[in-house]
Amino acid sequence: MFEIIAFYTFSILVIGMFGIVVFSENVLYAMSALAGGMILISGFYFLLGADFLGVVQIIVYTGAVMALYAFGMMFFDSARDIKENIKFKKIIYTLSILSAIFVIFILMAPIYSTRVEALYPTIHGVGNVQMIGLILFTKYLIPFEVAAIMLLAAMIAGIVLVKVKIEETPSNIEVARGEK
Amino acid sequence: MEHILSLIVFFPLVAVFFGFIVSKESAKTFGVTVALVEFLLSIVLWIGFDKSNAGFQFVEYVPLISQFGVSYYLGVDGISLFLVILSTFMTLVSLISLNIKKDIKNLVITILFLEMTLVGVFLSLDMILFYIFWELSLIPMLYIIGAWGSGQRIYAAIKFFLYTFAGSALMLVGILYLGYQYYIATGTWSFSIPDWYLLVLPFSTQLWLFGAFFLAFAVKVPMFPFHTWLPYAHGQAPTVGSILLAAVMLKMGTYAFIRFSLPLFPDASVYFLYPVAIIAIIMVIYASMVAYAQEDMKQVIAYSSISHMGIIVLGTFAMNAEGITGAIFLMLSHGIVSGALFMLVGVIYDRRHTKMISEFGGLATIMPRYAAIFGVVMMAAVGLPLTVGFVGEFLSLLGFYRVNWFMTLLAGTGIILGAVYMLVLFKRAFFGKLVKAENKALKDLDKREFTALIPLVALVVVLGVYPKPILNTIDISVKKMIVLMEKKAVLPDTRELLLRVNSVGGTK
Amino acid sequence: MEKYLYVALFAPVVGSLFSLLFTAKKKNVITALVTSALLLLSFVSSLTLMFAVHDGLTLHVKLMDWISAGNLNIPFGFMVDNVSVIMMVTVTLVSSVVNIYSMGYMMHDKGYNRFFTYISAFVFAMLVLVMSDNFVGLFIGWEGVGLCSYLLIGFWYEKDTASWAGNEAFIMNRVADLGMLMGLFLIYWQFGTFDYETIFAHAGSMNVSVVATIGLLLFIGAMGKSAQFPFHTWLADAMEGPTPVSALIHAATMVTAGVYLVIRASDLFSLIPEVGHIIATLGAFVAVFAASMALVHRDLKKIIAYSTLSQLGYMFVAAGLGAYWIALFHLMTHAFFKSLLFLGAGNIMHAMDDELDIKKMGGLFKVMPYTAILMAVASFALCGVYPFAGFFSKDKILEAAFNGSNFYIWFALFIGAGMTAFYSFRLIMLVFFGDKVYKKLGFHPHETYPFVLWSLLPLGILSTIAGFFEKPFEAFVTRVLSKYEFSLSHSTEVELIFLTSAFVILVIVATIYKYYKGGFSKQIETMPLYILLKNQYYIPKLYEVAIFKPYYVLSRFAWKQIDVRIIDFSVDLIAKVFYKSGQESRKMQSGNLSDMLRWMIVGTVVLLALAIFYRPMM
Amino acid sequence: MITLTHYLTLTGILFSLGIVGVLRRKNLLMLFFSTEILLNAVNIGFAAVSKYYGDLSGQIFSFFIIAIAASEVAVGLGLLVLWYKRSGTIDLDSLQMMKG
Repeated sequence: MFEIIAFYTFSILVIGMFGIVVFSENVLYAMSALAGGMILISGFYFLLGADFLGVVQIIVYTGAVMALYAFGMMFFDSARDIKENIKFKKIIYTLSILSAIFVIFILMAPIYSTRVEALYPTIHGVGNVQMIGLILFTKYLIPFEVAAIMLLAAMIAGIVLVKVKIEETPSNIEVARGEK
Repeated sequence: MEHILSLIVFFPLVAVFFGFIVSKESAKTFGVTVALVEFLLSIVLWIGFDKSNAGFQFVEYVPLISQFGVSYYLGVDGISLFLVILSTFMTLVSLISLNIKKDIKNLVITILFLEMTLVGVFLSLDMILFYIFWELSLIPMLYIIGAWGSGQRIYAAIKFFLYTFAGSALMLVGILYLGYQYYIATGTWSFSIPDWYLLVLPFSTQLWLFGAFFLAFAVKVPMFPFHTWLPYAHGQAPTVGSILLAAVMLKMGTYAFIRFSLPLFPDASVYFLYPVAIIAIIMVIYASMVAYAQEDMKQVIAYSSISHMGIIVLGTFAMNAEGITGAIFLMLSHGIVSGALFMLVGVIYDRRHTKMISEFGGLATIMPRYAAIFGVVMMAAVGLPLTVGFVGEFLSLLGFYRVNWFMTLLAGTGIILGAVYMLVLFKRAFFGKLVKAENKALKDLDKREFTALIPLVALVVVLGVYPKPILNTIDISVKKMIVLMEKKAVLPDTRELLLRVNSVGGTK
Repeated sequence: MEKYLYVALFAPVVGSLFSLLFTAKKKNVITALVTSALLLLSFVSSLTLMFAVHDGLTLHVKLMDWISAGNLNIPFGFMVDNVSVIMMVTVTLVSSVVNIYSMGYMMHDKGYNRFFTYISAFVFAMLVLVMSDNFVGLFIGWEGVGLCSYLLIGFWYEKDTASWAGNEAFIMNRVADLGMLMGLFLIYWQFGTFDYETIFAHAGSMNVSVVATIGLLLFIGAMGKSAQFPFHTWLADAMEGPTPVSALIHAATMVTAGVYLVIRASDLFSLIPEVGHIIATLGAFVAVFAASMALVHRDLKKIIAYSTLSQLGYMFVAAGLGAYWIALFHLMTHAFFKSLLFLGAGNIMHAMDDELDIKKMGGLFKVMPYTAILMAVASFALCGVYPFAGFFSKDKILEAAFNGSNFYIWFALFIGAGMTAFYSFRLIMLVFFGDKVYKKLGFHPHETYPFVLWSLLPLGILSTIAGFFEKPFEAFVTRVLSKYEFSLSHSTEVELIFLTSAFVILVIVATIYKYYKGGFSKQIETMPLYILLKNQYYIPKLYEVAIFKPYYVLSRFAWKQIDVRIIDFSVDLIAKVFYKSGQESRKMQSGNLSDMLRWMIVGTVVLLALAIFYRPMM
Repeated sequence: MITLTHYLTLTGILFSLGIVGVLRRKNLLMLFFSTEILLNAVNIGFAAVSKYYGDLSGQIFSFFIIAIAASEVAVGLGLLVLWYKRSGTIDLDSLQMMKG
């Protein structure tokens, strides 16, 4: 019972939040809604017994990603409303809904047709974090390391991209703009 | 003599690499020398050829991708022998006649590369190898038209390339499917033609495969209504390109009919006999008419090629030894004659830089030797007895008469209409008074042109008077092929027709 | 004896090749002398062969194989028998005379050497035609003489009409040759060979309708070469060539090849009298039809050309009725007197600076008496006046027509004989007698070189006396050809001969009298019949309007409309569709990220839809 | 009882919301937000499947996806800053250099 209530509550909230993200004209609202949505999503993870994932979700998204966005937003000074001219609305919605339906269909198709054998079954009595740790450092060790390197590279890239330009004098920026 | 076929195929290719080192001034000499050696090699092949053996000779077999049965497989028989010699000979002659100055080195290299692909097409016994050579031959011709042509050369070159390329795309599918069929039937993959000859296919499969191969060959021949690339290609190509295109490249299509369509799909060939014959007749009559209406000398000859190719196709589909042997001989003779005619038009084009018939008139007065040679070659084109043109035409029509007399009559109008456009061309260009001032200072043939033309004229006469050694060699292989067709036929109708057209006597 | 055969056959070709070496050079009498000598040599060999054949020899040689494919084998085989040897002698004799004559006639022509090359080549081709022992060999000669005829008609190639006439002759012959080729094909597929002997031996056991088809098809070929209706127009136009050529090719030898073909294949034709009847009817028709056109023509050579046509009609009547030896006999005598007539005309042209209009001549007897006498002899022979050669051969044809109870044919020939008499002596009178019109026009005619006249003498003599060889000739050729039995009583025969001769002589006398009195009034030229005849029944015009022009228009249409507008257009259309679709789809690549995203989603949706809904048929 | 279908439906709704965002947003920053939604939608799906089939692979994948999202944001924002300095705008319509 609790589960049902929690699911529907979270669902409505998440959809509402993301709706704001997608339809709001104010970046600040959108970003705040996104942050909220992220946290609410972690609720699903907890519901699903994926404790580790829920924690990571909160830390990474709300902690790191949203902080980055916030900084970015400040940089762009786009707290004001954004005017976007949007064409072909009907096409957009049709396409979105169609693709969503198809994706779900595809996702469900193998599940309902054939039984899927669990590769790494959850073992009763062993905590979720423990299990994840076990698998991550055995089977997925190399992807894990690669992911780490990727994050490192992304970090360096972010620093390099932004930093060099900051050192430029305003006149240089003007020139660069003029070139365009 | 063991590896003579490989030698013949790859000698020009090796020469091409050396050709890059050769200096610009000696490029032509280099080309002529290589072509001469190549020609002599093909003559050696003829001398070593066992005339009483109908099968493939000098066979070379090296498996390349053995799990899929793709191999390097060469061989020669009576059907392909003379086409190889024709290719090497016409390359030699066209190189001798060459007088283009622009990028001569690249041109010579391109021609030698083309020679390799042409010889390769005629000698390949593996279908994949054949297909590779078949498609490779487009590239040098594309360059020759596109780089050394005149007027709308790019348009013509691209049209030529895309047209023929699109045609053969379907053939590739056919080849793969046939290979798969072979795999199903025997459990092993093979693309070698002698293996395929043993494969008996059900009738419906034959129909589809025949269609797939037909399109590729029909574009190459070129058969009506796939012929429109030819006038453009000839119109814009330099003389050397036209010679090789008309003399050898068109023969690839009809050769392929004889080599593949007939023995691989005997029932389908017989089934499609009448449609193909109707197309051939349309080619003969229609192309003759269009040739008559042309204003450009070269176009007249281009369309006359289509007309003659119609008779070759007709002879091929006569399904008897007379007709097919005649068709092969007509390929040779048309190669010689059309090559000579294009060369002759090139002679006048070099002097006046125009090919319009109306620009000339009365040339016989100022260039008597030129007129005489043109006259001899023209008579061969018209199919006068004792010239090379007659033998093939006579045999082809004779062969087809057994299939259907009325169609032969219609196709026979080709000899009338052929005379019409050729004689009218000759009259307008050579007879009458010499009026145009530009024409009054024209020089008669020079040494270079003579050396290129005399062998052709000599062949026109010699082969017209004594075609027997060639005919015999062709005939023996053709007869073997017909026996094979008869054995492979799955429908009783096919066998009946083959028996009927290959026997003499009885009432209709 | 084989060496005589080879000499007779190859001497002309040697001469031709020899003078070929000089064609591009200046005029050289050596070419004429050498070719004449070689032609005479050929003549002598032929004559020797004739005597040998008379003694019972039949030569049969096989030079080498020519074409062999499948079951087919065609050798270069030659045969000398009673029929072919007659042709050989006639051809070589006339050609020798013409060659010698041409030394004078072509004296000042710049194509002197070329001319003799062609003439000798022609003789070679003609000999191949008559000596071959198979149909394809005959066809080689057939086309060979056609080629030489084309070259010689268009000899003065700078004249547009000449080269046009050459083309017309060649192409029209080609049309007929197609029929002959079809006949050859049918022969091969029925008999499996082209060899005369085998074919004739087996013809009897063949289905009659097949043999009839073969006969008809071969006859179509013969019609072309012998310029029978409807292929007759080329012969009159062929008079554009030099006159010796007209004498040799278009009167004495080549045009009779069609008759020779029917005679040669007499074993076939005698099996099919119905076809023979068609041949005879057509021949009778042409005999009158051509003679009628000769009545009004003013062109010296064309009159003789139409007369040739008419005489060819006579020969076909004889051949069609099965009187093969008579046809051959008339062929031979006709060769003598018709070439004589033409060569005489050549003398006149030479004297009159190539003027051909007989109304511009007159009274030339005083200037060139020897030519006049020779032409008169030839005319008498042509009309069939006793004792000239034509009397014997021509009357026999009329008799044969009467004998077979083909009275309408006989009547046509009878009328034709009258017409012949009229136009022959109209020509003689207008050219040699009457007012000297040429003087007003400023011509200075003169008799030709004596050696030329001497060269004509043998023909003159033969035209006069050849008729007396009728009996030995019959005996000679009927050893090969079937005999023709006359069932008429002797008295009817005599009556017929008397009737025809009387008629002919009457017409001759009347003509001479009429023209002596000044000829017909100008008024006659406005009569519709006259105009119709003058325009050759409008047949050349009809060909021009109904065949040549529509063909050209149709060809232009085929090129400009069908080839360029339809076929090439549809090919280019395919290319354009690809090109346009490329151009259009370029717009998708607007560079705008939202657009790209949108397309990406479209693609995803399509792929997903395919993945869900598409079920491969496996 | 909440079944897998519920979760997948939720995933679908969120995913289509994300796509709507991707399609209609012209502001690049907003576009990034939308991509985050897409990723999260999928993550929920993976976690749900993982739970209902007792297989941890789904969670692992979600984990990696989060890592990728993080790096994407870092690099993407860096590029965005760069572009903003060049052109003074982060509007999508200003990015037209790839026009074919």
